[in-house]
Amino acid sequence: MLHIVNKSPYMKSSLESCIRVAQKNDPILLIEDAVLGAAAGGGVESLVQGALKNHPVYALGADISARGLSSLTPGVKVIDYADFVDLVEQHKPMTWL
Amino acid sequence: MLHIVNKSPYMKSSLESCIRVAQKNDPILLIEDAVLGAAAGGGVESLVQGALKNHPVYALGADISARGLSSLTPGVKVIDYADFVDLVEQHKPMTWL
Amino acid sequence: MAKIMFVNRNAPHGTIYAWEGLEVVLIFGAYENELSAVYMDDAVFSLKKGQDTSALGIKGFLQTLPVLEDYGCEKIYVDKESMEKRGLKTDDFAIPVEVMDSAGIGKIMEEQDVILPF
Amino acid sequence: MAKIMFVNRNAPHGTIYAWEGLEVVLIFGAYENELSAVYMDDAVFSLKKGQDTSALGIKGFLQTLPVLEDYGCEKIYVDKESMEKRGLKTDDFAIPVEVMDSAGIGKIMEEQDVILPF
Amino acid sequence: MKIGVMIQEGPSYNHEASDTAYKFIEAAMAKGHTIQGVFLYDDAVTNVARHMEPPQDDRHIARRWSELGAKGVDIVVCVAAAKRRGMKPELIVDNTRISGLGQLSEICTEAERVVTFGD
Amino acid sequence: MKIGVMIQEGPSYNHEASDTAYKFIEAAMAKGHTIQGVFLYDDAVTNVARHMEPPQDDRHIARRWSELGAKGVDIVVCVAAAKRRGMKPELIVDNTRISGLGQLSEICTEAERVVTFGD
Repeated sequence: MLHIVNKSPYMKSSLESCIRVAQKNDPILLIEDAVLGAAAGGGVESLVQGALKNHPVYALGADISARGLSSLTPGVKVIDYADFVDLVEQHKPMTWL
Repeated sequence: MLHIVNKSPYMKSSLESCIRVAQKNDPILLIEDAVLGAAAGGGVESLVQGALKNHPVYALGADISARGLSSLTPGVKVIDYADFVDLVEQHKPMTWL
Repeated sequence: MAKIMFVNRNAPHGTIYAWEGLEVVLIFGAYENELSAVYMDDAVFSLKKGQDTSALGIKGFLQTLPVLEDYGCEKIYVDKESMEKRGLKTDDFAIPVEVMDSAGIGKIMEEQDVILPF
Repeated sequence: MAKIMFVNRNAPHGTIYAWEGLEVVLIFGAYENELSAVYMDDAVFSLKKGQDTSALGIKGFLQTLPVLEDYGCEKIYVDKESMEKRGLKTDDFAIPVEVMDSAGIGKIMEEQDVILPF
Repeated sequence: MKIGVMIQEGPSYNHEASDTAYKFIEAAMAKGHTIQGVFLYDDAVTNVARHMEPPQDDRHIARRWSELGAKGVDIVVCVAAAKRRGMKPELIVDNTRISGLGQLSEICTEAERVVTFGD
Repeated sequence: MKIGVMIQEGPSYNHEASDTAYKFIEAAMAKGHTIQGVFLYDDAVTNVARHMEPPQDDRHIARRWSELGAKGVDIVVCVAAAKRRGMKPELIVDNTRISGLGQLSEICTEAERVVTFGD
């Protein structure tokens, strides 16, 4: 199952709920404001690092660029919309709004 | 200044930001989903108890009833829309969405 | 025939999602699918007894909860951690539910064909 | 003549608020009021250098930030705790700002006639 | 006291903002306060959609605002927000009007209090 | 692969949901996948407002959906949500249609994947 999260983990608890429920090795995709969680050096970095221990974590490149994030937490993979489609092809999706 | 909060503190960090910035004795009013923070016995009760040390905390009765909350954190005052208007008359308002 | 699960995460009344998450069951129930619902995060409050929306002037949905089963939504799961964190017990709910821990919720999600969040 | 403060708290681009919080300055600037803006919570990201929205297909606003002052919004405050929590420094911002701690932000809010949140 | 109201989002039926704002205004008027203006910004412009048809047993949000406008409350729909959402002048209810953000600025100058409701 | 899309909120311009959904669908079609249907629920119905007039240098969200509909993608506007928001059939763009939640149920049955975008 692919877990899609679109809310900033600084403001909303969606990513936490997602991580708590997601099965081991399920991929997590950060889109829209959720990509703020992928920026290195911030207060939610440990949350994302914890997720990385059990899950591949992806972030949508268009959203990363739009927010000018230059340095990401190591391990987070930046993908484009075509890769997003591939993830959906490989896994059934659930969106954590 | 009257601080109005409308988001559940379980889901969003608005109440925390409000409490951090609000000046001592400034009233805090919980409306809409934010009244969930006023329910006794929940995980955010300590947050609200902390707020009560420095602020009068109010919760809108119509929203409390709508959510069937029977037991509230002691010290939280339940008010109606007319009281809400009085608070706005007494204080300039800021809404934490 | 698909296994469809509605995952409710939003608080009741502040937004329309709690309402629509029930509305969708009433309609989907007319089709041949296997339906279930999860209540987690603030949505656990949607199941609470004693909700009275009359002072808000908006429609409540306490009367809809007991008929979900009649519409083919036979399983109503509640996330244990969400419930406990909000100081709620199964006695507080208007309908019988099946309480499940995080791992259990994750597992039943994995078994679905489609998940719709509300 | 009123002291009006725009309090920006939302992240850029995910919602329209960051955009509207600037739009409102451009219009209010034509009136005789004393304007200021606060950036706190995720809105501190709205000030970040290097935002490029072209791949999203939506308009950015980096070019609007430097003209806020010309429109009468002379004070741009940033909440220190929000900035630090997000790993940002003043060097990361596209315009000069005045960094202030929670107590300072609370104090300047108190001095306003009107506060509009975005 | 002169009170201004901004509804920033909470488009009709999706969020409670519109309901809270309405109840607040009702209570303020009952106490003899003057509503300096209600500014509908962003998605809140859909609050006054003329062709709104909620279920029969539900509240009618647009009609409620129109009735308030008939009582003399100035209900202003943000022109830019309305255009983005296809709300032409003939598609909004009677007793409300479309105008610019300048109106919000004037409300902020003239009202003694401005309360925001939103998402 | 057959992919269904639900846009649950993220009404036009207020949230990014509509943009992400559109970019995702474009990418899926470019890869040869079939879009089983796009269901506009709740506030998302304003995505297809016929009289939408965004600023000239901004994207035109309704036109984008209409063009996608012209390419054969079934774009379905939830009837109950549309009624609540005053979106009559003549107020939505060409190449989209109004129908009930039953259509969403059918998308869920027929598509191999259903992706939700929203607020």
